[in-house]
Amino acid sequence: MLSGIPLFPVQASTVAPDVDRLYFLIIAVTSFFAIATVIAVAIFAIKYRDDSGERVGAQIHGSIPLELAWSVIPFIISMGIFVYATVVFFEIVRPPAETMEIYSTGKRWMWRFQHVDGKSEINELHVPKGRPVRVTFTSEDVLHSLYFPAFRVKADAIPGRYSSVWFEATQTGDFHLFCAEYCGTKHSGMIGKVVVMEPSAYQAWLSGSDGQPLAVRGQQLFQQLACVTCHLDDNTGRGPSLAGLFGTTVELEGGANAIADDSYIRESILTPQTKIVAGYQRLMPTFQGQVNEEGVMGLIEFIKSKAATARPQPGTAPASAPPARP
Amino acid sequence: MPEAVAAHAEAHGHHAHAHHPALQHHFETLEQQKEASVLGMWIFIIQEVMFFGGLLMAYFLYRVWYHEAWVEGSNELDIVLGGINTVVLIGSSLTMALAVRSAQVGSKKGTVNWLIVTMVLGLVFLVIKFFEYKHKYDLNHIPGANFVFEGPHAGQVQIFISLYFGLTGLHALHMVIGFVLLSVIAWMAHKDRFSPEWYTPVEMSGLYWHFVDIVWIFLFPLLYLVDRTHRLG
Amino acid sequence: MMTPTLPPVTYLNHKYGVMSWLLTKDHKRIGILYMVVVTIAFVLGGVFAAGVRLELTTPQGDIWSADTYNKLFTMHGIAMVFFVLIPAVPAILGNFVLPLMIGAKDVAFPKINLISWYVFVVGFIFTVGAMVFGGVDTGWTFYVPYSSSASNTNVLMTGIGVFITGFSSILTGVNFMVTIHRMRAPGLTWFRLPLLVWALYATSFVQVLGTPVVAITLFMVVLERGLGFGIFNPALGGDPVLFQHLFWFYSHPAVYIMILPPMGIISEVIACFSRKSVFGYSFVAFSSVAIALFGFMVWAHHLFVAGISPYSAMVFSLLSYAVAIPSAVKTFNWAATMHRGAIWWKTPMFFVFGFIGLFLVGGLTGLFLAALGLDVHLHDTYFVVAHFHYIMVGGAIMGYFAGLHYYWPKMTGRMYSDILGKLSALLIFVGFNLTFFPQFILGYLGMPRRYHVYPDEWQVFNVLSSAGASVLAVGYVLPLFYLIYSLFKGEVAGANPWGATGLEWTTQSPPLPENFPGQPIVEEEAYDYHKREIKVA
Amino acid sequence: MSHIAPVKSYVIVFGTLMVLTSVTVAAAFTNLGTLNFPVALAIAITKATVVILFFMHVKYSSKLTKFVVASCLFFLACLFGLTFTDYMSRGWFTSPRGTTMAGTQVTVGPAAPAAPAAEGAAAPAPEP
Repeated sequence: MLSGIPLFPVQASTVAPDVDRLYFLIIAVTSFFAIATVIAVAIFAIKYRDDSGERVGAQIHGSIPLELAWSVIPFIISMGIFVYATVVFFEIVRPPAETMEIYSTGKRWMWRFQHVDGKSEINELHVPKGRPVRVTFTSEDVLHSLYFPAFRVKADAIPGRYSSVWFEATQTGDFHLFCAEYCGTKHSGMIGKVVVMEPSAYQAWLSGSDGQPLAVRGQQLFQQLACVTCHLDDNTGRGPSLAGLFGTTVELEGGANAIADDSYIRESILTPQTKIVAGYQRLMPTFQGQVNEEGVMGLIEFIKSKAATARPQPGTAPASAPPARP
Repeated sequence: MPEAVAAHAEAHGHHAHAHHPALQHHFETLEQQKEASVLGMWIFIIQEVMFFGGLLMAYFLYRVWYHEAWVEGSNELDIVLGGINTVVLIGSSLTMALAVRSAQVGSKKGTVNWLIVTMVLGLVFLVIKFFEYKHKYDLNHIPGANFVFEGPHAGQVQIFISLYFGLTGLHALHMVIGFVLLSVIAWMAHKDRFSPEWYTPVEMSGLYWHFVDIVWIFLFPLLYLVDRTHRLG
Repeated sequence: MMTPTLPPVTYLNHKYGVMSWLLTKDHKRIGILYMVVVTIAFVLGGVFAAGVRLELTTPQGDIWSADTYNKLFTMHGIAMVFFVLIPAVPAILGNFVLPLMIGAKDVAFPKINLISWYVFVVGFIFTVGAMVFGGVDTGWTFYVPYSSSASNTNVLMTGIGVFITGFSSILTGVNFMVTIHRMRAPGLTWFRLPLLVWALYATSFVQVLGTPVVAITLFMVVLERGLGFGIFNPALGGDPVLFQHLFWFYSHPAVYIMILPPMGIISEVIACFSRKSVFGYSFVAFSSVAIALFGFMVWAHHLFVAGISPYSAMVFSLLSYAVAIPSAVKTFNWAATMHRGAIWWKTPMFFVFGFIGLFLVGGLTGLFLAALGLDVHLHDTYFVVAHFHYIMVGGAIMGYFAGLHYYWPKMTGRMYSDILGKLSALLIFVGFNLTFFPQFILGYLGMPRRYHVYPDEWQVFNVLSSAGASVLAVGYVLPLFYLIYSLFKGEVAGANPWGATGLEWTTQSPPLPENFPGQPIVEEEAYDYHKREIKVA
Repeated sequence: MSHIAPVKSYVIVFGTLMVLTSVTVAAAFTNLGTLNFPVALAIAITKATVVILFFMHVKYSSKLTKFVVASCLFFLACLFGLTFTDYMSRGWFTSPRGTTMAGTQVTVGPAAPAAPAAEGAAAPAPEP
């Protein structure tokens, strides 16, 4: 039982050391103030102890400079901590340009991970070491929260919306995976492990996959749901061409424009009326209820793959050029 | 020293001053009691504003997100009935103010009559509101399992209708409370309990009634008017 | 110095019978009525906490089923937050002491004061009823969509119970605000007011203006669950994050309702037992008001990982750091007050030492959670549980106990045994640290909140924590005995047992039904120990 | 209030409220585009202020009451303003070539046939 009591979580991602440095900085600052105050109170309590209750303390009412000192200085220190913490936060929140995509759906009491090449697993996630991985996930019923303590990252899964978490594992081995947002009876059962493997071992594990790649499944759905009747590649159909769409900025009816990312495509499949591309009528029916979460992810992968084949990438970088990693 | 304070207070407390029947024991003067009641009532009204504020927050957010649904939803509402209700309610605000005024000048008959007129107008408002709800019921636009709405944004229009029922339902509940309150005050006025020196209950119920009117002054344009023109344009 | 005798006429013995208590309009009796209900709620919440800690001694879920465990921590949260922490100091000590402190005969609206107690009891009955008929398992935060669609427990009944209890808090807030504005004794200007009055004034802002927003939010959840309204339902396009915004808009200022009055009590007790006026009186007073106002602008630090935009997370993180400054100013002023004072080591002062120790840790760990980079890792883990217990139990309950032991002689005219008081303060301090410090370590290790089952390697800390919980339980039960014992056998305390300043110590104890023989006039400053010779009656 | 206003002044106030109501209804039917909302809100605020000042006698009451009435705006501003800092700034941040971290507004409904609330509550979630 006492298999070595862990006192500090393992640092298994590129972000973990930065978060831990921030943690130790704040520990240092706060314990300095806490200990100083406790010592002061202890000294005064002992030095000026007087149990007769008769004598009166010195007539001191306050000193403005002292008050200003201990409100301005803590404010400056906390602003410093705030800036440092925000820098670390944006490192956690902003994924690098090239990340390995994994899709996931949280459902009452299990996580289902869907690798791009078709392999899917439940409450387990195999990832390669040394490559940035981004998990894009949503929830199918109540709030959940995908939490990797070893990677120091967490994000709530909100039904009806995509959230995403990225990490780059730096250590192989099994690490915890938790649901951190209360979701009912087996909230504490909605856990699992993330297995970080050497890239070669990961490829071997991946090649043994039975399911066909997500993009292929997406293409089948594209035919099956008759999307192809309107969305023709040469832009002559009733719907806009989807070739080379992913990542570009789309001009909407009414002048607004939107970036064609996962959420935009998912929204256009499930609620086509909310954003209509300029120059097209409101013809598209909703497919809500006819395709499940994995199906939507398959269609997104297929549309991403269309972008790759239809327009050779090297020259034309997509409109939203990925900002350099800070 | 503490004895001195008590002694001094002793002398001060003893001189007899005619107690007005309505002056409660823990107040020094009627004026202090009146100001305390007015301040207490205004703080209560501010709290009621925050109570409606929560619902309005949901209204404003979803209006920004689902503008088309808000247009469809608000065009479903009957603007004529809404308009009449607004006039009725502002009218009842006028009659309430006149009731307070006649209480100030001490005319018992005026107070009772104006209060009754205000209550009648309040009742008219509730009856019109009932017809609006009945109309919604007939088109089974009541949010819930059997909500039926053709048109592309059925789900989001249901949110609009839910907020419509939430806001106007809460407002109607406050009207009912106001109606009961006014009937009690009218009964007290009938029993000649008020005088030009002490008419605080009338003033307080007036503040409450005017507040309910102000809520409707905001609800009417927000729910009925603001998204009316989108369809025209 | 002749030993004091109990005064002939007091608010306790001038009327007898149950009806004289149930229909009383006397703020002192209403304070004691609140104490009875809050103590019952405290015992109830404690039992649920014991159930939770019992279960967590073992990694597997072998004592309670998952559902029972979820109900236990939910009901522990609801009982403690809504029925102990929020009413404790304002409704019990505030009701009792505020009119005495400002030289008034009663609060501004005595009838409404009694109505707010009845509303509190009705809300309590509804919530206990929900607990008896199967409990509720949504967590005290009632997060949508779980509470509105997925949970099949008594969410409706609890929601209505908490909705009703909210009005008790609103009415108390209105009452206190008007009392402090309109009913101060002649000569009692704002800057001669005791600091507890300032704290209660700042708290009433939050009580009056925050509570309605959570009332309407719970009302919307009840509508959505009961009648199928779709305001937060994601299937219709509703946003569960909007519920979190509206819920925390109240619930963060609510933690300031819980901590500000105990801070006021600490200022009173420190001034009395250091025999010195509080250092930087106006800074401490204005920091109460600053905390109450800033408190309304920081709520989304509960939502950093809930999907709000990173830019708004930055805004709220900055504001959360700003709201920490007034609390720091208060703590430093308390420490400075003790400098060159005459520190009298009595029981209330022991509770103040405990308060300062625990509140420092609680307040400063808030800086960890307000730091964006850290909160992604620490949100919804045991680090958060430890943080808010350090402030709520370490700060608010310790402050309440300090106030209870400070005003007990004034409320009952009797003195309790000082040694047992100090022992219980020590027990609470030790038991508390043993219970909640391991949870900081567990939190950084990544143990999520509300877990019925946890990985084996963390069992040691949970066993430590459960052991500490039993010591804490003994520390809390002890005062029950010696305080009740003091009612009958305690030596008579006299008007001013601690030799403190303030109008409440100038009248007899237990006080007259109408508090003062005449109308007291105030001429001296707030904590002026120099103008008056100290007479320890 | 000690101050007793003549009946005529109340009727004038009622008149102005009626005029403002008709203006706001008329404005609702002329298409001012994005200006419709601010105009309607401005008229509603003026009507409310008129009612507060004259019908509720705040014009003649103590400075404290005026302060309390004004303080309400601060708390409403906190609620609306700070919540909107979140919703307005959601679309700004788009992580390169992928989902916005905070995501756009809520898309309607989970893709899969959502288990109706009643059934979801009772039966355990069906295995995939």
